[in-house]
Amino acid sequence: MHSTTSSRMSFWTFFVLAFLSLAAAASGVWTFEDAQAVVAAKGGKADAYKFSPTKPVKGAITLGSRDILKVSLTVKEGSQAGRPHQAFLLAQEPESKVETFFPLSVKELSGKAKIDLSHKDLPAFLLTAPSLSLSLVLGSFGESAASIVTIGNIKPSLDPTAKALFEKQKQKDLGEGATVYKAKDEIRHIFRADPQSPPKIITLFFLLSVLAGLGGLFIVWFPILGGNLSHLPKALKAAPVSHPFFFASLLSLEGIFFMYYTQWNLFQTLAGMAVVGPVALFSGSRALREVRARREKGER
Amino acid sequence: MPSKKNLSTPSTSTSTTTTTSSSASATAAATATPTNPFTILGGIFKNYSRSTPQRTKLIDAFLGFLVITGVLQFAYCVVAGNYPFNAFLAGFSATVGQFVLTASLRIQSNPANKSEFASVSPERAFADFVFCSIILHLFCTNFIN
Amino acid sequence: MRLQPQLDMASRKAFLLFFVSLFVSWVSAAPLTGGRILAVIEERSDNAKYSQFLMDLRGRGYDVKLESAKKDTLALLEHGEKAWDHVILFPPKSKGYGPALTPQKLLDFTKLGGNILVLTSPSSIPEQIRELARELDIGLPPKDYTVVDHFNYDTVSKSEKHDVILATRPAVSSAVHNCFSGTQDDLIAFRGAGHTLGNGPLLVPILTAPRTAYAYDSKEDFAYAQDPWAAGTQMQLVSAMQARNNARITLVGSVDMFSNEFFNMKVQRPGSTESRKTANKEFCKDIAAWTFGEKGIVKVNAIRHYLSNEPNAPVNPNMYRIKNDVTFEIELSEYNIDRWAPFKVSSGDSLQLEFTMLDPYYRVPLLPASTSSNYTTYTTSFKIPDQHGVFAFRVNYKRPYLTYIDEKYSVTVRHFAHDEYTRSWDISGAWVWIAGIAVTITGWIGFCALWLWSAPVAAKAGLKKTE
Amino acid sequence: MSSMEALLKDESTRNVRRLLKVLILITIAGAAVSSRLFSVIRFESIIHEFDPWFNFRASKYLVKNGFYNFWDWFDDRTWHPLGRVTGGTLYPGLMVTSGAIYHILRMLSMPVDIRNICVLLAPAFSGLTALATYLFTKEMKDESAGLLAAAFIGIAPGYISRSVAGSYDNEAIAIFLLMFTFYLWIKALKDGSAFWGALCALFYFYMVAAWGGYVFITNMIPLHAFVLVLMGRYSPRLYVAYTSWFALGTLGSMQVPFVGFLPIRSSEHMAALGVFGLLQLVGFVEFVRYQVPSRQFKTLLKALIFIVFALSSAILVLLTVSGVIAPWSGRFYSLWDTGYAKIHIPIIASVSEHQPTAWPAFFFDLEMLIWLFPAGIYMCFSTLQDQHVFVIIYGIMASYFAGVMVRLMLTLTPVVCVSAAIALSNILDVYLSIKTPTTPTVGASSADDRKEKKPRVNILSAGKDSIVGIYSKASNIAVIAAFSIYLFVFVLHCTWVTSNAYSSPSVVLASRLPDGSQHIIDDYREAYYWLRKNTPDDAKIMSWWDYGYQIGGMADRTTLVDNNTWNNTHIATVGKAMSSREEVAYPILRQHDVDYVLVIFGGLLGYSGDDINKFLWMIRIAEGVWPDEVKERDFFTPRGEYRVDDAATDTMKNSLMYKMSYYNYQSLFPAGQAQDRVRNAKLPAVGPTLSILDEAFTSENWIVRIYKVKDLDNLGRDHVSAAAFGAGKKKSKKTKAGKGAQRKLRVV
Repeated sequence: MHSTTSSRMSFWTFFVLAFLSLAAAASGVWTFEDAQAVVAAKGGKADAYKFSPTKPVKGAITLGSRDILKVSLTVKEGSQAGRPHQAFLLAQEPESKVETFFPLSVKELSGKAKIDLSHKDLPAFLLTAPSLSLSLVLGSFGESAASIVTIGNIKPSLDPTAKALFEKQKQKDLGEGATVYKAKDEIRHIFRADPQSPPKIITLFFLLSVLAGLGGLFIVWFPILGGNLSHLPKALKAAPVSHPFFFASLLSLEGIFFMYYTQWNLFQTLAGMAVVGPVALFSGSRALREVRARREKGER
Repeated sequence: MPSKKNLSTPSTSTSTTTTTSSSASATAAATATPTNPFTILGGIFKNYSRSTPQRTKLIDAFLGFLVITGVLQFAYCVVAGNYPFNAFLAGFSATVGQFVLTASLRIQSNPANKSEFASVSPERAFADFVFCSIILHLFCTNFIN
Repeated sequence: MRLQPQLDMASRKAFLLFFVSLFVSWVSAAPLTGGRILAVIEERSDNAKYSQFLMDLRGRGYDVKLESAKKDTLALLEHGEKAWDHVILFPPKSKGYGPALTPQKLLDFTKLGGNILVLTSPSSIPEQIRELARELDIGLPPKDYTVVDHFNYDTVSKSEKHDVILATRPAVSSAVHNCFSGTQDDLIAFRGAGHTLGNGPLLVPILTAPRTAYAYDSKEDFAYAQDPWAAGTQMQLVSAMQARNNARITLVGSVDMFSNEFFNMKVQRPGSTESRKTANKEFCKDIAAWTFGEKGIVKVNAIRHYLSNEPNAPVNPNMYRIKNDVTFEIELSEYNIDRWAPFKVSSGDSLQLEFTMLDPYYRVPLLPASTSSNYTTYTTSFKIPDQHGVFAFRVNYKRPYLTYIDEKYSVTVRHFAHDEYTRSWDISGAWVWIAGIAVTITGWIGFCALWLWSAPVAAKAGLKKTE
Repeated sequence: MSSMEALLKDESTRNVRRLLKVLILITIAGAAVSSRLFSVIRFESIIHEFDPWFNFRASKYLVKNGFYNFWDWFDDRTWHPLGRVTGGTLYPGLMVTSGAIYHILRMLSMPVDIRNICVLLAPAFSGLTALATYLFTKEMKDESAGLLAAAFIGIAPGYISRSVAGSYDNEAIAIFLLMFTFYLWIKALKDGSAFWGALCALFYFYMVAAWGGYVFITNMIPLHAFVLVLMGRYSPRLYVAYTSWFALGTLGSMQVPFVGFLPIRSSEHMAALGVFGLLQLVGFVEFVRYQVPSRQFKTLLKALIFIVFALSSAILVLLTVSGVIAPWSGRFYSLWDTGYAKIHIPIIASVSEHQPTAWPAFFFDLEMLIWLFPAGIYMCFSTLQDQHVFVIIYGIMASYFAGVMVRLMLTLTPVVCVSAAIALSNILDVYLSIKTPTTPTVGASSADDRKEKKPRVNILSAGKDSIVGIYSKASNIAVIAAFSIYLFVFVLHCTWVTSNAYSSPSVVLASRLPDGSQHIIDDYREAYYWLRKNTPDDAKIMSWWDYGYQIGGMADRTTLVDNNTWNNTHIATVGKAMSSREEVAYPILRQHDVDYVLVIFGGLLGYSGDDINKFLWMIRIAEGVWPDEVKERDFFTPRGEYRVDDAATDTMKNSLMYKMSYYNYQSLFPAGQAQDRVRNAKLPAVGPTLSILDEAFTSENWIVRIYKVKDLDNLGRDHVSAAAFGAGKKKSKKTKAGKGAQRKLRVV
């Protein structure tokens, strides 16, 4: 951005030159000579920068918080000294083009003009800017053409605390202006990551081993421990209704649970249980009475 | 007397879960007494297999099966993470619940505990067992979604 | 029970839109926001000075009544309603406007949507206007502070004072939809006072003073401007305040701008050779047109939001679920002098949709999808965040020179219902545990059978076990 | 007299006695119900205070939209704009119960308004509670004790306080469930039956669905089991009862959406899990002990148990620390350390019913039972069976908790009734024995034959052979007379307390006029109905959370925060808005699109429960979240007083709450005479001004004040200056633009 300012500067100088040459034809032009800018540092040591309508100060003048920039020059209308109606020093923030002005005090006859510039003269907005371009505008009624010349850049240097202070001040000046009406930057919501299932292979392995366990159970039951259902006929003979009903009701209960798991809602399920439950209860009690009979006969 | 012996059977079932503890007991035994804990365990085992009615063994087989299933499910949870958690809880607590219910059935229908369970005959115990299991299954199916 | 509010809110909105369109069709002869203009002008003689401007207004379908501020029957409001749609205040000869035009009354007028065009001149800025300006955060110079510019003054009117300033229209910008940057090389003659603006976003500069202009006390500082009141681009020549209810107040520093004299004047820049006619006629027309709501009026025809990937999903439901995919559409028209045209967002700008609960979760650009004869449909789609609550679709499009669009349409975003979670069998991770339950139950059934019907085989079992 | 003996002892008259018992129980239930109807008679059939209003609203929703919609209910009318997953964050037991009753009555073609069901639910269940208590006590001693206990619980104020008609709160059914679950547990333990265990689990499930206090059961039963094990009273019965209860109960409790995985995750539930594991071990070891009767092995196994137990508990601690298991919830901490809440969780400390109990409250709520209670506990010690151990533990725990939190008086009351009944019936057994020393006297009055193995040991008549007892008519009569007087006074006290202290629905206030007649102050409903009638249906009302449920229930408007205090930050936001200056509060109000602000102000009437008195809590809660924006200190005068008069601090005077409370208040009084009757302070002569709010409504006695939030200024000015301009005040003229740095630049 510094480069841009310099290019702008050169542009202005060019413009001014063209303007002067053009105006010279008509009549006098407001201009100035033996101009210099002196930065009076607190230490007393002062470094001066010379400049002229054609040659602005090279580089940027750093302006410390205690420094005072003293600009002094002699205003000329054409060739002899004079006092223009308008003699301002303009300080512009190149980014936003925000500009403020400082009238010079000019001696009527000698045309000697000067102005002192220090931090306390600059509004917070400009003070916090990285650099300001200074230009001089001279103009008045009458024939002589007015002129505007860029004379250089200044860098207001702030210590952090002061900077923070001025930033706050800046916000205060902005006031509601902070909510300037323009497009804001985009926002997109970031979602939480979904939980992941483990690799299928592990799942399948464990799945198979669980099922194998069931197989194992039946193996242990029937061949090894010699479990059997050989009392079934006896039971059926003793209680031909209740045994089948009991077992069927148990199965159907589990069936109802399966339906609940797959599609039914709670109320259908409860209704189903309400139907099957009593059956299980009555047939169960009968069946178990039969079992008890067997036990007391010592058959179990 | 034999009736008393029957009581030891959960050792088969529980030993799978508490292997660590039994080994701990082994060390402790070494310190506590000269008798070798392994022989003791062996004795218990022989004792068990000799003098347990087949019906009880059937129950024990079921218990053992439940324990194995439970351990498998838990191991899977440890290995593969607990998502979805409700499914894990449903599956695991189904086996655990079934285990304790079956164990209760075993205890209740054990002649040795007649005195304890005056009001609970083996058939009554079985009825309770069925009742509880049905509720358990209902809860599990509801919970696994 | 809780659907009710949303419903009748929607219906209210619909009714409003319907009403607006009805109103538009009815008023199509007269300007959109009504045609009754009160021009407060002291004596009829002045009438002649601004006849072209006033004729032009009449030509555009306004009925302009000239009244003196002193007239005691003069009133902006009648029983709480606007008696006029717009007001033009010409600078008075005497000190003030009189009781009918106190700043409070003027603001009440704007509260009801009335537009005000305030014309001032350095010699007469009445106290009412100063108070009004203070409320609007506009800084007015003391009496007799005139704007001069030694760079851009009119050389034709042999004025020694350099006070006929030649301003150019504001530059065309890609970001701002500026109604005032017409043909760029127009010259606008201005003679009067400047003013400064605060930083409020409702204030918009219309005509900014050149960089080298400044305002000085034309009665005191002849020789030398020791203490100019304002200078450069910080000084405005014409600027406006568009209130939140889109009522517009435009402040012009020079009443002469609107005079026939300036309309017909030929002017010439210092240094330039040929002299040109001023563009004041067109520019003043622009000012009036904008202030009285013929330009820069944008309206929302319709708002639609619905589930993206369901063909016949209901439009504008009150409730969505987290992680739904939704599409949002909005139809915008812009009023241009006499008809509604499709509204086009300027290239450097973007029309944005916010989906917000307390803070925006989304702020995404709405892109033009289709254009009809008199509106453009802007649309966008996104996935509703995984956060339930009462969210709002918000289109908050506020730009200088345009009426404010702030559409807020709140919807409820609910959590997953109990049956909307993925079922366990769809999650491969759960298979093992499903199987666990399954085998437990089958094992249990088998066990029941055994317990019921198994016959004891004690001895054999014992042997099997031992060996 | 002989006829009486016959009636009491003769086998043939058992049915008569049973009938008598049933009659007595019914009468008790009747008494219990009717004594809770004072509120309906005194006032009207209306839902009481705060939480009930939510329960009522939820019940209406359930009845209207069905069970599944209720389950998936996302409520966008509360906690705006966050909303609340209501279906998943409430204990549905209460609503489902009344919903079921509603539908059943419908089925019986008795269409009853849901409101009446809700109002009368608590009394109805109190009748059942009496029954449950009877059963429970019967298991402890005998039926006569049971009847006494039922009578006590029926009218004990400690329970009535939460169950009068209209106090439609979870506790209404929870106490019944508590007692019945305990009864089933004792039953299961005695019989060692899995069936009873399962029933116990089912009712435990119901309890979990009904009340957060279920944690009490979750810890009582394991504690009981644990103590029994430590006492060496492990038995297979214990194993069966506990494991069946735990397996089913825990799984059941996880079915309730609001509880979810807590039983696995949170520390409150870990005791149950631990004891479950312990029992498995003990069971295992017990059997092995039978196997090998070698002493070393026994000791070895003992060691084993403790190693494993220590190990598991260590793991538990580890998990808790590592955060796998949720640490104890704040409410739970505050049970152990009463100071805890005040420091860490003001939101909990601020709730009045979480305050520690004042000693008089015990007597006030339990009257003579409180001194019979220890006697009863002593009786339990003297005949120490498993179930008595339970009563003892219950008594100890409950009395501790009741001391910590007022509301837990509720859990204490039943056990007090039980043990008092045990004590009293023992006394009566002795002193009512119309016997001559010829036959030994054992519980004459309770002459039923129980199927108990061991003969009931009665401490006062212990030692059968040596005839101990009181036989002089005089002393009998004296004691009996004394006790009948006590009982009489007890009944009087209960009735008095019920009718005067516990029957007012804090929605409607009653006051006595000078002439002694009752005067109803109905400001709340006046204001809520104003809201209902005069505000748009989607208006958002900001108020302190206490009134959230009522606004939702009575005004049917959207609220920012309510009594379900699940989001501390949101409440703190409201607190901040209330306690900060207008220009700070306004953005908050805008952001939460608040339309109306509602405050409670008792200054005119001397109604002390108003917002200025609750203000400090708002400040504290807000300070907890924004310590550097809200400071409690700033609201106290330099001398540390909390004042509202001239001496109040500026922070206080500029706070929104203060302004809203006293806005225009001065206009009621002659100049400079404004008086606040609650804080009896003389208010500043000039009242506060409001620029961001307009007064919308003030109720008859100024208790409820409602303000409308202004919209943004049309010209983008701040409200203060806009108001000033409206009032015709001129701004300082400033035509000179500043020089240099003072110059205002337009930079946007």
